[in-house]
Amino acid sequence: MSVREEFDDWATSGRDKGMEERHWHTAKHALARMPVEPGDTILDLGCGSGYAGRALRDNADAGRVYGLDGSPEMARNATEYTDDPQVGYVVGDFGSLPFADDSIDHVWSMEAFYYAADPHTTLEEIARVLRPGGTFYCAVNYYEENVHSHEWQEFIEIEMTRWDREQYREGFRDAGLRVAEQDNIPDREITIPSEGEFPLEDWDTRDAMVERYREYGTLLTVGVAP
Amino acid sequence: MSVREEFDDWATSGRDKGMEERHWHTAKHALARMPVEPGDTILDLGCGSGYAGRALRDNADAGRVYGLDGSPEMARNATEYTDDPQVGYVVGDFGSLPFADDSIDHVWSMEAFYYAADPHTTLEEIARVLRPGGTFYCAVNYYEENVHSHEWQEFIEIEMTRWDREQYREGFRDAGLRVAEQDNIPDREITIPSEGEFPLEDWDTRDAMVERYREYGTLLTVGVAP
Amino acid sequence: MKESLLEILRCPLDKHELELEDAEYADDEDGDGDGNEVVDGTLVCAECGERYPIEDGIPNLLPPDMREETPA
Amino acid sequence: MKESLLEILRCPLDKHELELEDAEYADDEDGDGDGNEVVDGTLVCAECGERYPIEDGIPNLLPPDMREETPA
Ligand SMILES: Nc1ncnc2c1ncn2[C@@H]1O[C@H](CSCC[C@H](N)C(=O)O)[C@@H](O)[C@H]1O
Ligand SMILES: Nc1ncnc2c1ncn2[C@@H]1O[C@H](CSCC[C@H](N)C(=O)O)[C@@H](O)[C@H]1O
Repeated sequence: MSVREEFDDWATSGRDKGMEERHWHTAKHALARMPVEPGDTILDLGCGSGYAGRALRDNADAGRVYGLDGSPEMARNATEYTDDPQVGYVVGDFGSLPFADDSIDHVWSMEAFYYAADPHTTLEEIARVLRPGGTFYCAVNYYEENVHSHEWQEFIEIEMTRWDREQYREGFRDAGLRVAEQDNIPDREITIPSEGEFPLEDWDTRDAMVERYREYGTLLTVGVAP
Repeated sequence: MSVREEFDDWATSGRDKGMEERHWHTAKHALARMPVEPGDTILDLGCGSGYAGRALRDNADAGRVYGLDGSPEMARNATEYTDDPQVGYVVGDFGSLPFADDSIDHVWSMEAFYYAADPHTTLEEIARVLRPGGTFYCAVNYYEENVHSHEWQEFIEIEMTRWDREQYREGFRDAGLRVAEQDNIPDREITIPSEGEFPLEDWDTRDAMVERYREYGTLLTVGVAP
Repeated sequence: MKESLLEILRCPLDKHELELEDAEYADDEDGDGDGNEVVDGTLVCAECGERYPIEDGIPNLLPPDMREETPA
Repeated sequence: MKESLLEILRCPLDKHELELEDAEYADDEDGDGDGNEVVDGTLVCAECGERYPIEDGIPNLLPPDMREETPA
């Protein structure tokens, strides 16, 4: 199945909004760390509903914000959620970004990078479009150390890249990005039921759920273009 | 009064340990974000008791860790707190770092940078000693937005630099460092008494204390050498 | 899409500039000084000639082999 | 200080290399392959000749005008 087929379906069934709500718990902390200067141009890779770009416009004084997504339906939804003339959406693929060299100040990507058919190519493309000193904020919940995420691959037909923390740093460096930070951002907002309510449909034990959200949370890797 | 006179006194009266305990609440979160690779060389500017370097040796597989402090008594104490042969201390001043160009992988500094007689010179020195791609993790509790810290200057005879968030980013950039991140790290561990116990000696209202610790916390600015 | 997006948009195949053809603009210009809103048209690579559609105001810059017709 | 520190230590005034003079070493070498522990001695700038003391094993690289005698 293609990215388009898979995620057009997610978009038309409203999963873009569901992801926005859940991902916001950790994404907002990562977004708050971005050194956005007034007027900076931001690119959101795999933007889904586009909440990250909207937040950077509203709270960080970003200039233009572009969301790229491989699913036309995702981009269409995202367009409907805003009438900010400084926000724009583009349908495109992580494998060959349709942007000029050095044209972007900051690239953001949440829960999307690992769908790239070739993550190394995508990192090189990101390094190419970033201006010198620009940052790449890469946030993922699906990664090696987060054992609770491993089964996700079973539910999706696109092959996912499951790197560990070190592979992320290595991959960034191989593409010429300097690694500035790596962090696990806990999700402190998701409701974790009391012991007596387990097992739940998705969680056998409360400990596992606590580990998944409060400990592993979202893995953030920050790279800087040289 | 000189840095040496002021802080030798702090060291001999045990304030190095008190700072370690309080600063650890937020410093550990910043330290955990540092992209330290096995064998990396770390420099801790204004190391005090040296806890940051010891933590990076114990938890992050750092290679050599050097602490620089302008107070010989601080350095002497720090030396006594470890027998790790890969940890060393140096007495020196932020104004002219006694290290070779490109010799350090990561510079760390907690609650010390603002004592530099000329912060711009110090940033240039940091950019000089960092190898290309090396990071500077600068953590401060004394800064413009943290209004509760402003009075600290009254209790210390060394002139302190009170930059705001933007001035930190600007200062970094002026010295040639790329700004990768800026964040407020809340102190979630300090005990804040219940409403009824206020006013305290140091805090008129509970709200003020909550704002100081849970909201403003520690300002972290991360720079990357080009 | 805003016409200003063309400044940084490039052909995904060869990263050359794109030219806007057959543009249709939205009726109500918002007067924000940021150029006009293009609702329909085609982006053409100045180098390789590859053509990319603008659908409902959203440019589709997928590489041609990944671009499919909108399912019925 | 470990002798290996000399690899990256420089004169604060002109950033030139330092030479170790009158070194006294700790009795018990820890055999960690990282050179010897210098407990006393002087670091001398190969360029400007400025001298920096090693006190209790800790090199004092303060610029000379900031270096004071230990208060009584
Ligand atoms: N190869 C690819 N190229 C472009 N977009 C892709 C892609 N693979 C997946 N995507 C997009 O990436 C998104 C992942 S879902 C995450 C959406 C959003 N960032 C959020 O945090 O909620 C989907 O919208 C999907 O269409
Ligand atoms: N100009 C200067 N040069 C070198 N060290 C300095 C300095 N000004 C202040 N310091 C040192 O900076 C330290 C500040 S106190 C903070 C100590 C430690 N980083 C901690 O987090 O607890 C003191 O040890 C003081 O001696």
